[in-house]
Amino acid sequence: MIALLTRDLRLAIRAGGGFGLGLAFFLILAVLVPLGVGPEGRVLALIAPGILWVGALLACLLSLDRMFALDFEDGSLDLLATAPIPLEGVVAIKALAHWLTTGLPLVLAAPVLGILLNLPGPAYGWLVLSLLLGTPALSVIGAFGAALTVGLKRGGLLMSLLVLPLYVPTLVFGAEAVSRGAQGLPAATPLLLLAGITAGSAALLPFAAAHALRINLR
Amino acid sequence: MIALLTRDLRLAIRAGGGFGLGLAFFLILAVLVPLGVGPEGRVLALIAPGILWVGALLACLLSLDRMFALDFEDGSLDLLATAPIPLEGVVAIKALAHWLTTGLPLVLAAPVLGILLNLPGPAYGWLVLSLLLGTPALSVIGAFGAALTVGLKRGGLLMSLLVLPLYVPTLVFGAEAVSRGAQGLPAATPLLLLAGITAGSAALLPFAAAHALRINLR
Amino acid sequence: MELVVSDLACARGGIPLLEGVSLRLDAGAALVLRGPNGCGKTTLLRTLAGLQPALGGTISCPPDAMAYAGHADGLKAVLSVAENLHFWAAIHGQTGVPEAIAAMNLTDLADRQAQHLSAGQKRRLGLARLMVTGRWLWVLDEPTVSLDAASVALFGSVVRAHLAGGGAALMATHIDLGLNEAQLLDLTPYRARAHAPDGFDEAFL
Amino acid sequence: MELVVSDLACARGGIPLLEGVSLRLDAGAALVLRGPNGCGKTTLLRTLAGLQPALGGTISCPPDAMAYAGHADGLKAVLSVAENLHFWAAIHGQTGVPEAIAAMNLTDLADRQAQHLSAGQKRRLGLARLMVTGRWLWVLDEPTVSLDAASVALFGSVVRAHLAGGGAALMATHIDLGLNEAQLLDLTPYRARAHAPDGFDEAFL
Amino acid sequence: MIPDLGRYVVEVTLAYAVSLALLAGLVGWVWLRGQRVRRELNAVEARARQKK
Amino acid sequence: MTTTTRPSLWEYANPVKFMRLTDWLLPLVGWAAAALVLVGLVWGFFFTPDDFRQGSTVKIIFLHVPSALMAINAWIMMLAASLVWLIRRHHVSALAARAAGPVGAVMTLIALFTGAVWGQPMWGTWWAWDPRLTSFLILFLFYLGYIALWSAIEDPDTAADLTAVLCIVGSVFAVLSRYAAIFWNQGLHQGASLSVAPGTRMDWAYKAPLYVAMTGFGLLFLALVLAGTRTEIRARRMSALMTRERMQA
Ligand code: HEM
Ligand SMILES: Nc1ncnc2c1ncn2[C@@H]1O[C@H](COP(=O)(O)OP(=O)(O)OP(=O)(O)O)[C@@H](O)[C@H]1O
Ligand SMILES: Nc1ncnc2c1ncn2[C@@H]1O[C@H](COP(=O)(O)OP(=O)(O)OP(=O)(O)O)[C@@H](O)[C@H]1O
Ligand SMILES: [Mg+2]
Ligand SMILES: [Mg+2]
Repeated sequence: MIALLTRDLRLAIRAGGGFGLGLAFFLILAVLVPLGVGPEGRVLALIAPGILWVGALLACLLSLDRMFALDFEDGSLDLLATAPIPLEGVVAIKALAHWLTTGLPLVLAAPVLGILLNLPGPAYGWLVLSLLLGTPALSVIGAFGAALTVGLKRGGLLMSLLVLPLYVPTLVFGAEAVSRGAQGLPAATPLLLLAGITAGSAALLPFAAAHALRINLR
Repeated sequence: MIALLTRDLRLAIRAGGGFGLGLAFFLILAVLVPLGVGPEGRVLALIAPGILWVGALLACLLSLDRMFALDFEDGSLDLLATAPIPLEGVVAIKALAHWLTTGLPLVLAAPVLGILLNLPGPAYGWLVLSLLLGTPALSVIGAFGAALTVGLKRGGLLMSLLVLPLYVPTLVFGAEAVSRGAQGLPAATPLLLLAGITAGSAALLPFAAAHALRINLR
Repeated sequence: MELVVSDLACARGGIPLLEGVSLRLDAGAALVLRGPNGCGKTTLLRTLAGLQPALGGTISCPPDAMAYAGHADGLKAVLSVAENLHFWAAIHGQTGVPEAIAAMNLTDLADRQAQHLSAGQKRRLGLARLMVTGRWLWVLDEPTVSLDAASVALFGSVVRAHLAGGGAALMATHIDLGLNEAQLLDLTPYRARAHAPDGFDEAFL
Repeated sequence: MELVVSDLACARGGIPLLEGVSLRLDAGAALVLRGPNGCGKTTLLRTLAGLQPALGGTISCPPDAMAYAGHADGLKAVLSVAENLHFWAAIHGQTGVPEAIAAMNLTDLADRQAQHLSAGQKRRLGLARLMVTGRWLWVLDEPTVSLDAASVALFGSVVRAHLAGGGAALMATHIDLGLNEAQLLDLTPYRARAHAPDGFDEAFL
Repeated sequence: MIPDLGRYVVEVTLAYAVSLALLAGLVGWVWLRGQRVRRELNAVEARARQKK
Repeated sequence: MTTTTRPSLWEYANPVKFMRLTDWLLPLVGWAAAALVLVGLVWGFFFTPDDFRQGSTVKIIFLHVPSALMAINAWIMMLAASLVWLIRRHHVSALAARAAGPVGAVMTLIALFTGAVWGQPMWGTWWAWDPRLTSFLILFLFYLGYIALWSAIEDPDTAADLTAVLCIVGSVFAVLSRYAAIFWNQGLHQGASLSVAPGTRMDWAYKAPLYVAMTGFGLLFLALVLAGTRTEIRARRMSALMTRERMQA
């Protein structure tokens, strides 16, 4: 298991492995939205919490599209399925590796991008906290979506389609927590719900994902 | 050449081929943004032109990531490079096929999504017109980015990083045209500039892309 | 330690391919499957390895006994030869990577990334992986594709050593592996016959 | 109509592999390249096909004369056998798809999607593609991988017909193709030697 | 010695501190990488000369 | 045959000549750069008066303007080197372009950061979507993409070719983006006040240290690029030697 984690992290760090690219996408989105919406600080401050959360979500989404696909294509997944570790464990480890290489950097970068989007001062703490609680759920849910679409050529976009609806609760509670924080309102309730989603999906979805993988392999 | 176009279109329409998925992504973004930003109609109307353009741009981006990668992996690209058609033509045709399967559906769907985002009435015509003029540039620029990263494992996100800065002028002029239209201001200048970018990149970038492909094949 | 398959039927894409396949493999034995292209060798091996369900019949085999090597080698292009093997060894809780590297004549290439190997070198690495699984039964699908004569001989000696150590091997191939002691099983007679669909329920499944 | 290669040197990943390769192939002739794994057969064929630049030497060949078939078959998984062939025929401005399908014994599979073919059937389809390129010189990298004995014989007869029609074939392989009339060229003697690094500039490139 | 920076102490010192840190980081990175590559090259060259 | 060789600039595209030249040039440039940067910044930080409007924040200019200029210059240099590589295939120029990438990126980062810190007291915000700031941010993204592409490709010549193509296409789009940004928003940022046009707005008390710092940053950039190019040349020689070593084995 540890071997799998270190391998995935190593693959991510090697040339072309994708480490930091989710981050780059997040950055680029934060640049594009003002370019599209216009430079007015007031408008940007209003939409900043929502856009930052949508950006984090999309960055996760894009980087997970090949979580299993690469292993499927080169046959590793067949071999992992016959290896003496449970497929549920494989899924959980892969989701963890994905979070470490994508979610965590997003959490750390978010405050900087908040500046670009003119996020109001009190919201920064809530932003980091909500992302920290919410991004693991994005990785786990994404692992489930990736497992569902693993055998398909160009499964990436189909996966987006399947996963995005599943991301909705996370997005709503996360963005709500930040925007309440930005207005100085109490934000504990959405944060608690967010933590609940993360705990629940981390506990249950690996089983569903492993089942989907087994079906896709045969 | 026609054969290549029909093949690419046919591949796109077959199961898992990606036709309509760019569209689906566009739709989902238009749904997610109000969820993240909040339901206020006034705010949404303000940001609608920008968000719609950013959405179209991302939908293009996501669907082009494997424009050449699939052909590279299964060896078709080697064979196309030795076939009696110029590689520049291959690039142009592939960009055209990409536009027909992604850009054109986006143009047609945009007005519907405008309703979701509360886009002001006078802006609809400008939205369709600007997307019609601008999305071909997105496909061609994307073809260049895809050609640069074709040999790389998980090139998708690196490609996003390379391509998005190139998309900036298109986005700015496109969104500007729509928001000027929405406010009843004259929008001819940005539209002309948009058309200029499209014409320029369609004329020049296939050569750069074909050059990059040749380098990547060796 | 034995594999006993009785009256196995297997299908691919919903279409029955083979039926009535029975075979038995004891420690120290090797069995080579033969049959024309498309007769179902790959399908049979994947079924035995548990990667797809059987249509009927039984497979009895101790758990975690099989190491499967299919058409794809399961190598990571950006990891080196040694790193690839170390990973699979760790997954299976084994050691012995240097021995595997030496046995498949990969010593000079140990630090080369897998993407920079030639077709035959990749295949040798894929076979070296078997040696770090510690598994008793090797299930191999066309193992010597792309190998030159010397490497085929090397592979033969590795398989022989595995058999001598109490292992077993089940291989599908079209070319001679140089393993004269192996039994042969031609799959042609087991081709599934089309059953007349009798009744809706039958024809529906 | 002839391929003349003189004093060719080629490299992969910046490392010189072969040097001083000279060969000549006239219409009606076949040449089989041999050599151990990793000696540079694939690299040489790719260089000849114009997919990578040569390090030195000359290749003279009429333009658009070569049809290359490498380790990958260039098939689209979701297109049927016939559709795949029609596409390549159209790209090369040729007809003759039904003949190619019949020649490689794919008639029963013509409407099957390529992803539902077995390894050997895929390979047969990849070889059928050559027949719709209308090219004079076939450059083949391990063409008979995964083929059963009957298909190898079929392939032999197709190549023979191509030669009889004034074509030529250049093939790399490790196994016997059953083409007794083909010349053999062993690449082992042409392995590039290391030049002593003399001076900075030399060693730099 | 430290000049009176008035209301903007934080801004000005922050700007100088971070910029100098970035510059130092860049110079250090270039320098260290140069040293490392030089050392490795020397080792490889020594080996090559030995063989000759 | 004896040819009277007119010394030409291209000769330094030969790695041996380049190394020999930079053997003595690099320390010179390096120390000069260190001295000038130090003098310029110390002068600027300690010995300039406060501006009547901007107060002490005016001192940031001695970091901001030189780094901004170098950020642009680095890109122009990369563009020129990429063209030279594509046209004349001199390896040194490709490697120089590679070496300039990280330097330019850090310079851009410094300009962005000092600008942001300056913006807080002056405009009341860390960041505004002013055209100049916007185009600088886009420039930073270009740098990141350029560096990422270099490091993602294994084969050095392939990487040189592809990054050169990217640099050229990227430059065209960088200019376009600049116009787009100006069109999009008219901006708060200072105009070019160092222009020789009549009515120069800046006092010599600021100008003198600014010029010193600018020269210092220019030399620093040169020194870093030279050092980086030397390292890249060595790295390539090393990989060539290791190749030979492997072939002999
Ligand atoms: C965060 C972002 C900023 C960026 C990327 C940026 C970028 C630049 C660039 C590229 C230049 C050189 C251009 C030229 O000389 O024509 C420049 C010059 C300058 N900037 Fe900024 N700037 C930023 C923020 C600021 C702020 C907040 C101020 C002050 C309020 C400021 C004041 C100046 C001044 C005074 C110059 C010198 C103009 C001249 O004399 O040419 N900048 N900046
Ligand atoms: N990037 C690289 N760096 C170093 N060596 C490489 C690189 N890529 C390939 N090689 C080596 O080049 C050699 C030639 O490979 P090539 O694929 O041409 O061999 P081949 O004769 O076709 O072998 P096979 O019979 O196994 O297919 C191999 O030894 C391989 O390890
Ligand atoms: N989805 C599908 N629908 C219908 N037939 C299929 C499907 N997938 C595979 N087949 C057929 O199943 C058969 C068995 O394929 P399999 O890969 O097991 O053959 P094989 O014996 O391994 O052949 P080879 O020697 O060529 O590797 C083939 O004839 C193939 O055409
Ligand atoms: Mg098979
Ligand atoms: Mg080969």
